[in-house]
Amino acid sequence: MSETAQRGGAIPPNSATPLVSLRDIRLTFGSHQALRGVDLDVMPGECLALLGDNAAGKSTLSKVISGTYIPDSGTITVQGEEVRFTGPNDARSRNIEMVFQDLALCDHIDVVGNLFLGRELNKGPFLDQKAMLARAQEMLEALEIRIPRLTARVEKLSGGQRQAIAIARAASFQPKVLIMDEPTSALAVAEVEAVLSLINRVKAKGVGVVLITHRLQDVFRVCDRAAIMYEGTKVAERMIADTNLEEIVNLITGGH
Amino acid sequence: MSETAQRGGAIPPNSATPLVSLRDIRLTFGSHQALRGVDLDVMPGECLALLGDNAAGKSTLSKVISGTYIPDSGTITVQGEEVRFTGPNDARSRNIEMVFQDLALCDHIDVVGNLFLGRELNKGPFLDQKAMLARAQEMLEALEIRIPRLTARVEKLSGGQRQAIAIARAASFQPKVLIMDEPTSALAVAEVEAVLSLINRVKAKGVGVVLITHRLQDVFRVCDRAAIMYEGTKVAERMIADTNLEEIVNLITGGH
Amino acid sequence: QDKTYALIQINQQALFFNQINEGAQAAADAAGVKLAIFNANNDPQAQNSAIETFIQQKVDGIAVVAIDVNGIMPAVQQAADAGIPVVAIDAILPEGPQKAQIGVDNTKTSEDFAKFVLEQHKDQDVKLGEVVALNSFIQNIRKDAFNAALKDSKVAVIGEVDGQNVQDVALGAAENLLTANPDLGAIYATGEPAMVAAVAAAESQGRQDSVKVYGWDLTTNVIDGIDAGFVGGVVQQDPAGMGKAAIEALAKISAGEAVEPVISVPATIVTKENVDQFRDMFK
Amino acid sequence: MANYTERAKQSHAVEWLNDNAQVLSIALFFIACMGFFWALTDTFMTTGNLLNVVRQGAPVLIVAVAMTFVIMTAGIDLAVGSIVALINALAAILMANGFDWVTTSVMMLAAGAVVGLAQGWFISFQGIAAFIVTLAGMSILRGIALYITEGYSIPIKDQAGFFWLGRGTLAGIPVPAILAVLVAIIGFIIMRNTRYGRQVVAVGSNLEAARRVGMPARWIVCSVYMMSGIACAIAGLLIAARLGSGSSNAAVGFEMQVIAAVVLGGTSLMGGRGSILGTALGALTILIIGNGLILMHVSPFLTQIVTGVIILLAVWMNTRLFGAGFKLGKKG
Amino acid sequence: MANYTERAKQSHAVEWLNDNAQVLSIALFFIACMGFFWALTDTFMTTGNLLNVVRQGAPVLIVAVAMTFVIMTAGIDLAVGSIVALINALAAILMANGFDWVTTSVMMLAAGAVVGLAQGWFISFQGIAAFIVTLAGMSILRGIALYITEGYSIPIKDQAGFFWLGRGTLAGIPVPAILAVLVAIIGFIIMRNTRYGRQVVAVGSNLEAARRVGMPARWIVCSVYMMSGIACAIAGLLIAARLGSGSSNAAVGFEMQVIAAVVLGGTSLMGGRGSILGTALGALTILIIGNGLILMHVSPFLTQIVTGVIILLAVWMNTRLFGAGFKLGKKG
Ligand SMILES: Nc1ncnc2c1ncn2[C@@H]1O[C@H](COP(=O)(O)OP(=O)(O)OP(=O)(O)O)[C@@H](O)[C@H]1O
Ligand SMILES: Nc1ncnc2c1ncn2[C@@H]1O[C@H](COP(=O)(O)OP(=O)(O)OP(=O)(O)O)[C@@H](O)[C@H]1O
Ligand SMILES: O[C@@H]1[C@H](O)[C@H](O)CO[C@H]1O
Ligand SMILES: [Mg+2]
Ligand SMILES: [Mg+2]
Repeated sequence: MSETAQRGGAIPPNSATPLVSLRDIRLTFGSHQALRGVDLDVMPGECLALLGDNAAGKSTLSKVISGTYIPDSGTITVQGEEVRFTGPNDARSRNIEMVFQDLALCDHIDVVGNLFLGRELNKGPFLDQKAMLARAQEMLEALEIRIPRLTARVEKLSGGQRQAIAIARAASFQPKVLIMDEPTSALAVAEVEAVLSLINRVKAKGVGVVLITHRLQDVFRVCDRAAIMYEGTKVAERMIADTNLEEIVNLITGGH
Repeated sequence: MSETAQRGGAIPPNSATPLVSLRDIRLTFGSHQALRGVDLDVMPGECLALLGDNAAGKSTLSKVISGTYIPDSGTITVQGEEVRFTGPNDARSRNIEMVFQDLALCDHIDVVGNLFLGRELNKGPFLDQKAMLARAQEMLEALEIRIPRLTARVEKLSGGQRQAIAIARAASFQPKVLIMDEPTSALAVAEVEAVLSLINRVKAKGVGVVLITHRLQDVFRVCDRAAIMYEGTKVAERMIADTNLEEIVNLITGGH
Repeated sequence: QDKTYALIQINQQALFFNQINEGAQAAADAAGVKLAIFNANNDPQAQNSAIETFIQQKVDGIAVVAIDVNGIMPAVQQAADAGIPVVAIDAILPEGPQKAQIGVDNTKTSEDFAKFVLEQHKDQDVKLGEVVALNSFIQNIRKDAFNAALKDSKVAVIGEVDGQNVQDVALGAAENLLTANPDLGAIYATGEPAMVAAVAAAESQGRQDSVKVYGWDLTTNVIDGIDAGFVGGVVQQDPAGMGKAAIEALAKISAGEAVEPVISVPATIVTKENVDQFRDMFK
Repeated sequence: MANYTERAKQSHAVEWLNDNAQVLSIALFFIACMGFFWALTDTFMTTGNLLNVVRQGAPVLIVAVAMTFVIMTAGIDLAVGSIVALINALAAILMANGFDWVTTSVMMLAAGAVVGLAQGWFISFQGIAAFIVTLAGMSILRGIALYITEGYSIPIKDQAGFFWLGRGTLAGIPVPAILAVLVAIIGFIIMRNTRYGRQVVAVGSNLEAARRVGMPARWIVCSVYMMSGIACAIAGLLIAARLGSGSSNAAVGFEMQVIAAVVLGGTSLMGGRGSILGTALGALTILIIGNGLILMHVSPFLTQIVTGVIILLAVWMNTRLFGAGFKLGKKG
Repeated sequence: MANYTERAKQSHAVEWLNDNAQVLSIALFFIACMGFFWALTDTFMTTGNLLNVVRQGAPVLIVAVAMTFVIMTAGIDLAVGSIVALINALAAILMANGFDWVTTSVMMLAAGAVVGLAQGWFISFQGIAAFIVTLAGMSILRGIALYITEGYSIPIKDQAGFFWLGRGTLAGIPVPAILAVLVAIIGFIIMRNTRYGRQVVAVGSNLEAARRVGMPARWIVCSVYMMSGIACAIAGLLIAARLGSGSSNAAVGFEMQVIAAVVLGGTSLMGGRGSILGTALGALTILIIGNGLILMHVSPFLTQIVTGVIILLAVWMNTRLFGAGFKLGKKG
């Protein structure tokens, strides 16, 4: 069996170059092999589901794409060009945005500030608070989330409100690749719908979306392809059109 | 309309005394009315779903039951006896256990230690590490979660692993009331199944379960009754047998 | 073979102590002996620890400028038991096995200085404020002896502030003392940081005309104050002389000779008249 | 059917009070202290005395502003007193060696920046706890000050401009006070209204989040120590100008004064939460307590005790009265 | 079809190294320092000198053990030096007034506990930052020591038993050293093997979580300050016994020595992570550096600088060599 096949193979991509392409990514924490050689392609305009059991390595892999973790070995190619990320900044400057599982909010900063974190609007030398407040309103409306006071610190917000802020932040700044690590885990029904339609909207603009989720029904509503991870490897890839829930569940649990 | 009816009414309970009974619970943070007078009964051997939009007040209400928040007004009755909780300790000593939305784990303590947090086993004056390790193994197996090293700090575990630990902790010490705030949000398919069957198991033993979740399909699999919250009030209560998904979704969104 | 002596110092933030070190070093160099200096940074325990360490190293003699005069005694005793002679500089140790006490009698000098101050203000009613360092044992002696000598005189001590032996702390305190007492006629500063501060405070508050500053320890700006006339008199010890005397005493003892139990290195009251002979010290 | 009502709108007043509780508390306490000393001493409320206080307090105030930035990043700078002493001594030595005061001052600001950068580098790029880096810095830098002065207090002569800096007035107001107020205002604006200020808060609130959104987190952490170094340089120069001499004995215990001012002003040592206004009020409170106690002729043996008790009281009030949060009356 | 393989089993050795990196690092550094001074001085490795070091170091070691508990809860006790001074002075005064040393010692332990409890109460039950409470405590308690001694040192006379405590030996080993080792061992066991130790870690790791699982979180926080007070009382008594006098000047700068020892030993100031073994090694390292530099006759102008540099270096090594985590070779 070839090396590549061992790493779970890859469905031959359509003609376009992938937005992001990972090859043989390995990452060890201490003596724990979080990733054991993973290949992955993210294509423009598609939503790729990254599925797998708990602790399979999904978050770790997605953090590699967003420059948060530096892999021990393997290559990352962005739009055909091989890159070496030295930090999240490098990924962000290539329009790779991510919603983190732990949200990565600053508790002591208000809602507006968190939405614009790292991208503050200026007016001359000063922050343009007014403009940010106005745009923040729009950003949140798109996700149907109601937050009574946008100048309140996020510290005291409910779990779902916080998650919505993290999503709004990642989605609002013209990403080319949007990675979402369990973005809807804390959201109520209507808000989940809003996120799913957001995914469809950005896909239509050619954005490549990586969606990590345990809500498999959502996968079938917005994703085009699924990559299944198991114990730090990618064990399978399926076009959503060619598979069904049962097969996906079987792939995730490894038939256990 | 009577005061009680205004607070969303209550389905007349079956003959048994409720395990926990809340009346007109109010709680304000600063000037934000988190809870505006809520009544709720938790019956033995039943699973009550606490549903509602994000920021409706579900977590706040459940923290009132577990003694984490002290309400501004209203009464709490436990097994017919009116109580005044002064802290989580009071609730815990009445066998009210809770899985918190933020998990409430100690990052620097190992898996075993977190499972036994506040309930350490002693052997003479010293911790009985061996016994705890052995029992921890059992506790986790019941939830089908695999954690390679139980003496590793929980800090580095994956989102799902952490959640499983929090669930195992709350479920393992003979609770009479088990409150679970979005316990399955980060869990993979198999682990969710394990939690649902855990709920069924404890129900059978007469435990009253309060399940907060946005995964409505789960509600229909394990819950007997649903209370729906909206903007700090309880707006409706339904027996699961008498309702359907559509009605529940409508109740949650308030027809919006 | 070479002899080695140790000098246990209080701190190095006051010129006084550094001049002791210099005097001792010069004397050691002249005698061809080694000198190890230890700076305790105001920690009494550290002084004892250092003495114990030097005992282990079997030095040939120890000179100590004690922070806690009682607390140093066990260490002095240990040294004596180990056959190592100890001499004390500046702070006066209680009776014990030390071979000599070198320096100024602070009590007596303070009393003399109080008389000097009284003379300067013959028969005038003067309100005097003090800038002290409560954390310095020796400066407390200077304060209390001075105050006792002024008792029932026309110079009334109307306020005391604590400069903590730190220049800028003392400066703030001295300024506040001046503002609090618009009719203040004199300041007494018990040590170098307080003295530096008192001089700077008189200048910054523009009170050079109405206030006379007295105190301990010369520095350049104190000399300037004497020249300007508002510093009325300063007790100046001869720290380098003390250091030198200490090493010489230790050398004598090592050679089996006897030394005087009290080696006085007298202090001078410096005024306009005699300030010239001290200018060289501060070039 | 069901009865859907919205929550009452939040009260602006209550939320504002909650958001600014810390500053309000120290402001109240400050005013109370002022009133107390005004009532009990004749001199306290005189212009002369008040101007004195702000002049004396300038170094503390200036460094406290910078320290607020440091503590906002969840850091600490224990070396400030030593940096002040080092700059103070260096400045005097340079001037004694013929440099004019302007050149000297510029060089000292640069030196402060370099020292701060060095500390910041260890903290941010090498990942060593700020407490331990600056504790080592505290020892090393005062050691250097000691070494270069050999314990002498070095006189500064014939530098009228320099002395004006420490002792002069502008329109009747002491120059150091003007400088301090300027620094505080600039600090206030930077913290509240600039991207850099936002970055400082973000880094202190959640360093990893700041890094993930692409902020130059390490540089930001590093920079606050540089700022602190520069502020110490200014303070060191002011103290030298006031004393007319430089010495390694300057600013002993200064770090504790500065940190006390910052914490009293409501800035959290855990990072992310604080304000320059609070710091300014905190510093002024400590200063007037020191001043007032002397004016009241409190025995110097008691001053330390009384100062400690008052500070404890102030923070207690801060926590008790304001910590619990304001509540709206039970209107349902 | 797909190709399901399990991850390689984790290596026990690597995980153990990772879990104990901090202690290993300071142990290595300690051994290096020992070797260095052994090579460069004749006296260092003599029994007499080493016994001296442990005797001198007993107060630091004892208080550092207690401070480890405090810092584990994410707290700090800046007042330890002042408590030591107060106890030291009080003990001398009591004995000067005719109390025998046993009664005095018991009273002093009680006094230490009370002072610690008072600080702990403000911190845990009143929710005031430990830094500010103990900063105020630092000022108040040394102020009281100053007040009761009026700045003088009070000799202790004719208390042979008491002096034995500070200067005596048992089987050739200094009594204070034996006491210190005992305290360290007890601290080690409490921290690792008792419920209380687990509670301390939990409170420091996540106070709210500890509260929610029903731990008496406030009491736990309060208790560590009481322990610190008692440890300071022991240290104060030992110092009084060693010096044969009590004075408000005792233990100046003590808090920084103690905290440096704890941090050097790898305990995190953020709470939740640390070890008594590390603390003991940290304290010993600081002590032998002080001792070694004296033996080497390093110029007093350089000692402060050298000490600071060495400490910085030790922590740097700790962070650089061990912080990044050990990795298993790429066998993947
Ligand atoms: N400690 C607090 N201080 C201030 N406001 C709070 C606090 N806790 C909760 N709130 C507010 O109370 C409201 C209810 O929050 P809660 O966490 O109970 O919502 P929830 O129903 O659990 O929502 P979710 O489904 O998103 O978890 C929210 O608007 C939140 O901002
Ligand atoms: N920083 C880290 N240090 C050590 N181990 C880590 C670290 N981050 C992750 N791991 C380990 O790597 C494995 C993969 O974790 P990861 O978070 O990627 O899982 P996941 O697939 O996202 O799981 P989940 O669905 O539960 O979120 C886990 O066993 C976890 O314990
Ligand atoms: O005698 C000295 C000097 O006068 C100096 O002021 C410091 O304190 C004393 O010990
Ligand atoms: Mg994950
Ligand atoms: Mg919630």
